Amino acid sequence: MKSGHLLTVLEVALLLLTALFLLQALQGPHPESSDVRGYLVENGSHETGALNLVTAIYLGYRAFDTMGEIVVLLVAVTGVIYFAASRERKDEEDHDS
Amino acid sequence: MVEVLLALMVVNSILALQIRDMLAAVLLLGAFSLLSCLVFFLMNAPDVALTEAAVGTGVGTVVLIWIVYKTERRDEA
Amino acid sequence: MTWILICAIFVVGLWGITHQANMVKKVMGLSIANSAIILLFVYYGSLSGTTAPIEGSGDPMVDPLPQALMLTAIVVAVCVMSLALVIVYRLYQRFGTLDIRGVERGAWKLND
Amino acid sequence: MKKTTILDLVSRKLAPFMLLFGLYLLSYGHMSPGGGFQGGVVIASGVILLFVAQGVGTTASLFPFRTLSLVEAAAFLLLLAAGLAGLAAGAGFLGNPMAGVDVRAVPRVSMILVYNVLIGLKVGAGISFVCMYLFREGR
Amino acid sequence: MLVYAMYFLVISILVSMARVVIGPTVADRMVGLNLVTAQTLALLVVISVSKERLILLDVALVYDIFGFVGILVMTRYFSGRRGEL
Amino acid sequence: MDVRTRWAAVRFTITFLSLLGGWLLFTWSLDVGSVLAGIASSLLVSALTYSFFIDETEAGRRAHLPRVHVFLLFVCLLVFNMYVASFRVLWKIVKGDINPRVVHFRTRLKTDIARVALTSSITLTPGTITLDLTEDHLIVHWLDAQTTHSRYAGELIKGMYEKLLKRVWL
Amino acid sequence: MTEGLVVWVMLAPLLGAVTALLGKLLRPLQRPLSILGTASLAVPAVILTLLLGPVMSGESLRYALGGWPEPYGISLVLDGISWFSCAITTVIAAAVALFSLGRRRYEAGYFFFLLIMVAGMYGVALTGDLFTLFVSFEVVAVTVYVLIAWEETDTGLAASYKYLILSTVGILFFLFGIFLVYRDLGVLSISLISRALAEAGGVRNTRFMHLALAFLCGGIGVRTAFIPFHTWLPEAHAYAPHPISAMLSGAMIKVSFFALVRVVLEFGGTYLFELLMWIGAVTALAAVLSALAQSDVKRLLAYHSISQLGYVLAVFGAGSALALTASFSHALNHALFKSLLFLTVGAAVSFTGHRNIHRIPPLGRTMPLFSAAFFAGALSISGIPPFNGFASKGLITTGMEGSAAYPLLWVTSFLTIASFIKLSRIFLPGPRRAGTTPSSGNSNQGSVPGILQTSVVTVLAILCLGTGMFGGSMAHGLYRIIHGTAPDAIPRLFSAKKLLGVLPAVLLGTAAFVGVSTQWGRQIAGRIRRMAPELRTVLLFFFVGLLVFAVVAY
Amino acid sequence: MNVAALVFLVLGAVFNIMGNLGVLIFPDVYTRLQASSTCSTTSVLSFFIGCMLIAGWGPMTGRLLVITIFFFITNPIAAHIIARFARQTGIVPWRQSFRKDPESGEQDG
Repeated sequence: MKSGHLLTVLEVALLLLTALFLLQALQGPHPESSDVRGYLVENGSHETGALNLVTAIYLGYRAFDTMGEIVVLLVAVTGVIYFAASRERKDEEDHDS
Repeated sequence: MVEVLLALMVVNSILALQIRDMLAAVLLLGAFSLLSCLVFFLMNAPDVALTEAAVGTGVGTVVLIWIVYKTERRDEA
Repeated sequence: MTWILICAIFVVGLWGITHQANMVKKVMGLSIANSAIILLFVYYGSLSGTTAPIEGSGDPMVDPLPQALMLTAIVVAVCVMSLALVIVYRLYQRFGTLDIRGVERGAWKLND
Repeated sequence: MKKTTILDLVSRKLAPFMLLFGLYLLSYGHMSPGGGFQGGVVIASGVILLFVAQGVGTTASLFPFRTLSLVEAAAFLLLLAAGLAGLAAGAGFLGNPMAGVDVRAVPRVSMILVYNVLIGLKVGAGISFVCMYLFREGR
Repeated sequence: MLVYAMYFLVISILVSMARVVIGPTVADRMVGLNLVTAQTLALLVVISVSKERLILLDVALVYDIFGFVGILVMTRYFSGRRGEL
Repeated sequence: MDVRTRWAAVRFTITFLSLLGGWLLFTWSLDVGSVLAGIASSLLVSALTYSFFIDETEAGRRAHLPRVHVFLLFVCLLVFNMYVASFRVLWKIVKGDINPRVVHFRTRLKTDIARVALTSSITLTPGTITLDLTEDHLIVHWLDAQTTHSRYAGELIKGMYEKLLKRVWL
Repeated sequence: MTEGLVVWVMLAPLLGAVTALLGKLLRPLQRPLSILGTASLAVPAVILTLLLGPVMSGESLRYALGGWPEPYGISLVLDGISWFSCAITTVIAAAVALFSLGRRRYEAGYFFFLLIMVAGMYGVALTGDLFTLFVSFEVVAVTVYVLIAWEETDTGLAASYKYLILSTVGILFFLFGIFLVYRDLGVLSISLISRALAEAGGVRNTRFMHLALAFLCGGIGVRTAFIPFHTWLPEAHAYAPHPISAMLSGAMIKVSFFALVRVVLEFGGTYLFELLMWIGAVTALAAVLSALAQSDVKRLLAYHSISQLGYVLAVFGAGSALALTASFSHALNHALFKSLLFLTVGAAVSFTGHRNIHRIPPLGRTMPLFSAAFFAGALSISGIPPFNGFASKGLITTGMEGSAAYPLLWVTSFLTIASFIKLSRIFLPGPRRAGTTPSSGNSNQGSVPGILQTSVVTVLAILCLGTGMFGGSMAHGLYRIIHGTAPDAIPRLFSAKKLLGVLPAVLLGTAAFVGVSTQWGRQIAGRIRRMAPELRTVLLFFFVGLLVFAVVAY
Repeated sequence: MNVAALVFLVLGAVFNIMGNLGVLIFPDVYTRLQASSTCSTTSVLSFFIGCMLIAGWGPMTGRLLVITIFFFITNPIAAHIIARFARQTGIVPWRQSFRKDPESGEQDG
């Protein structure tokens, strides 16, 4: 179990180093405004007709992302069913043969 | 206010990963999710809070409960 | 301060992924780390306003874009999580253990 | 397989309201928090409540697996069709076909409403399907 | 007035999370979680009312539903197993 | 139109109306669009779920439709009792003298919904929690037990509720 | 009008996938519907052919989805790089899908996942937006998790789990990178990021963009599988179903590599070139050493995938316009011959039921066409003229002229030859074997490849040969596709000097093979073989790689 | 109106503190559950009433009413479920003195 301890030490060191980088990045400046946000807040609900700006972006400007997300969900559902069902499938095959 | 809740979330997450009883781990993860939902709400993101409540506490917990139910409740490692 | 705490949650999640031997715990670690990322986006978005991004009040709204992005990220994360858990279940059926070391010992028996 | 009277009764009375609330969330997604996904999950949670309290068999007779998966696939197809409608109207894929028309009778938001309802149906069917399927041998 | 209620509730959530953290048995943690859910619900309502935004109340209802369903699923599938903790 | 169909229609209508009431209460608006959406969703949901919203075997109007005025009275009593009992529990928490016991007793209520209402109100009020309810048999955890005799304990715990509930739902 | 076609590239496989899903639900129509779904791959092929003209003249077609202009909405961008990566995807996906259709074992659900994966890869190739890149990556990844474990073998499931954990950690860091980009630049569209960075004076003049770039590279690196992010690949590729192995090796890591190229180029991360070159060279060498030690045929091929990707990466790191062409050309050639190799070797594995190189009997007489195709692939990967490996390796030699990392690649090339001498054993002519040999209880054993599979393999072999023979004009065309202009000078391919240069490599390769076959060599090989890293170590590798990327910028 | 709301809020706060205290100091699950279910329900109800008084008559009241009703149904049920869970996992109720009591002899469900 000597190597296990060594690994743990290495792990902690690497994680701390990564954390340091993350922290260093997070301490940066926070720009006050951006054009995109201004435009979206200004015109978003007018252009898409949705009062909820999140929905306006989610289903209006970035509907394509949403479709990708729905595809992921579809795949996940089908995959979960596939794996969860496989014991039954095996049984069926056994009965058949 | 947010800081306090975040600190609580840190404690929760460490505990959820460390605890031996898997059901308690799922429960703590649910509590983590609820707290993060509250934090999102405090950060003026009701949509994200809604989704997190629905997903983290609802679907996530159900699926995790399923796996604990189907496998072992004690984490031997 | 908030940044540090969010970062701490992220690191705790990563630590769970690397250090825990239990496969379900690893997946929990993924979920926690993902929450941290979502917190990061939403917190950054919330710095630029004081009210929810829904029309109806005069105050400056928070940035809606990160929130919309994070909705997608949450859903994707839960999909990955459920898929991972189903795979864990199948592995448990095969190997009779949730310990990743046991599973790998059993699986990578190189057939030579 | 012992039925708890309390849980049984409460699930009966509460689940329809949860389904209704899910429908509310997805049809009001454009002007309040919520939307297709959240509404769908709330609908699924109604179904979860039902099968946790009543057993999967009873619930599956109400929401058969086959119907759920068909609803899911069909809703996804309809979503693609809605996207293609935007393409046909010249607004691009997933665009708003009502953008150019802008008549008072058909408000501009209707496309988002359609998306929300379709996504909600898809998500609700999918997630309740998965949860019911996972617990199908349960107590 | 509502602001004080908000702060009070946050502190109270903090205190009741202690039961979730230290609870010796799972049932204890559930008691704590239930309490936390109830107080968070109150907090959400107080915030929505203090901001006078009707729409934020939807979150509270969803929160309530999922707290309930989560506890329900947890207890339902583990109640028969004795001797395992 | 035989009895079953008529009963199904009645159940459907009741479900639909209560769902619509919930919708109206929730949206608090009488816009045409909102009400139409409410009617549509209520129709959908009630078509799906009327078969178990009210059980087919449960007969009788009084099993489902409460007498509203008695019910309101009951709720008022419940809320009032809650406050009083909470003060009592509060006092016990401060003093720290508790004497918890588990007691069993029976209820005379007939319908499920009334029994569930009884257990809920028992849980809500004084230091009592329902542990289990099977048929008419209640198991209750009592924070400050004054007696362990089944009947007296039952009377003490059930108090006014049972009588009122009997008038609400039978 | 031409812009409007771009979206159909993605849409067609998606519709095909839904068709296949409906086939899964409607049992009797399963077969025709999955064929119909597969046929949808013809649409992207046609569209890409139509759009070749504009791409070659240096245009980049932008399609604003939903009609929302760029900084607010999402655009699909079809320029040279994405055209090329779409083309690779289409070719390999069509081959793999046809190959799978030839085997009755795969039902409609399989085609659903396959087609969604193809759609996701088109998304990765086409999107002009960082967050959509994330979503497309996840679409690909989720399907890959399912497909790796499709046959539900122990190893397949474990490999799937390993890949899932690693790639999800990678994608978390990718999201972190997106966060940094959004915070500092306020846009997510890749071209606008590029513009904003140029205004700021390059990545190195900003405070955090190099960190963001490092995280993005780490996230994509897991998908691309170069050292130190490679550790998931051997298992995943080796234990996936055979067509899926071909798909992963042939198309998926290529598409991720093109995404990496796009991100690095648009961010202006030229300072990373040196690092990438060295990483590539080391990857090539280390992976080929491991490959030489393997005895499992598919693992051997998987390690070769890493090694060849190392070539691609190294020459991309060389940085010149010609080097980019060389890199892309090798990516294309590798896609062709590696999917060919995986398909043929996979057929051999499912025919005999063994995976060990020493257990598989020589199959040369039993499957003559397959062994011919295999030798075409093996000669290609070894860089023997006139196959396509020779062509692209010649380009690589030119592209990396004078670089210090080149000797590593040269060593790799003859070690590749050595390991393929080792592998060709299984397709040498031997005694003819009967079609079905039910010896052990393995159900998928003894399946003779059908006509469809044979023709797919033959076509791929012919493509390998053709792209090798006309390597010069291929390189010319590639240069025009990528850069939009005609090249100044593409070096002659079949010069006497280069042809002679193959000879010492072959000799050294044979010598290396002999060396490995000795007792001593076997011992070392066994030791390397047992070094399969655990998941925990794998994750540590990942963090090391991430930190290297982050530190290099300072 | 404001005074009434204030009264309710303060009442809620008091109950809340006591509920928390009870949950922290009580000896076993059932007694903790007593404190949690009664005091917290009362306190949350007080908060709701206070909020309703502040919000005044309008759409907010309707929604608050729905939330209150829902909470009123679910919270006792949740408490009951937890108690049942605790009982079925075999947690024996705590007693002040260890007299044998025939009424609570059985713990099995």
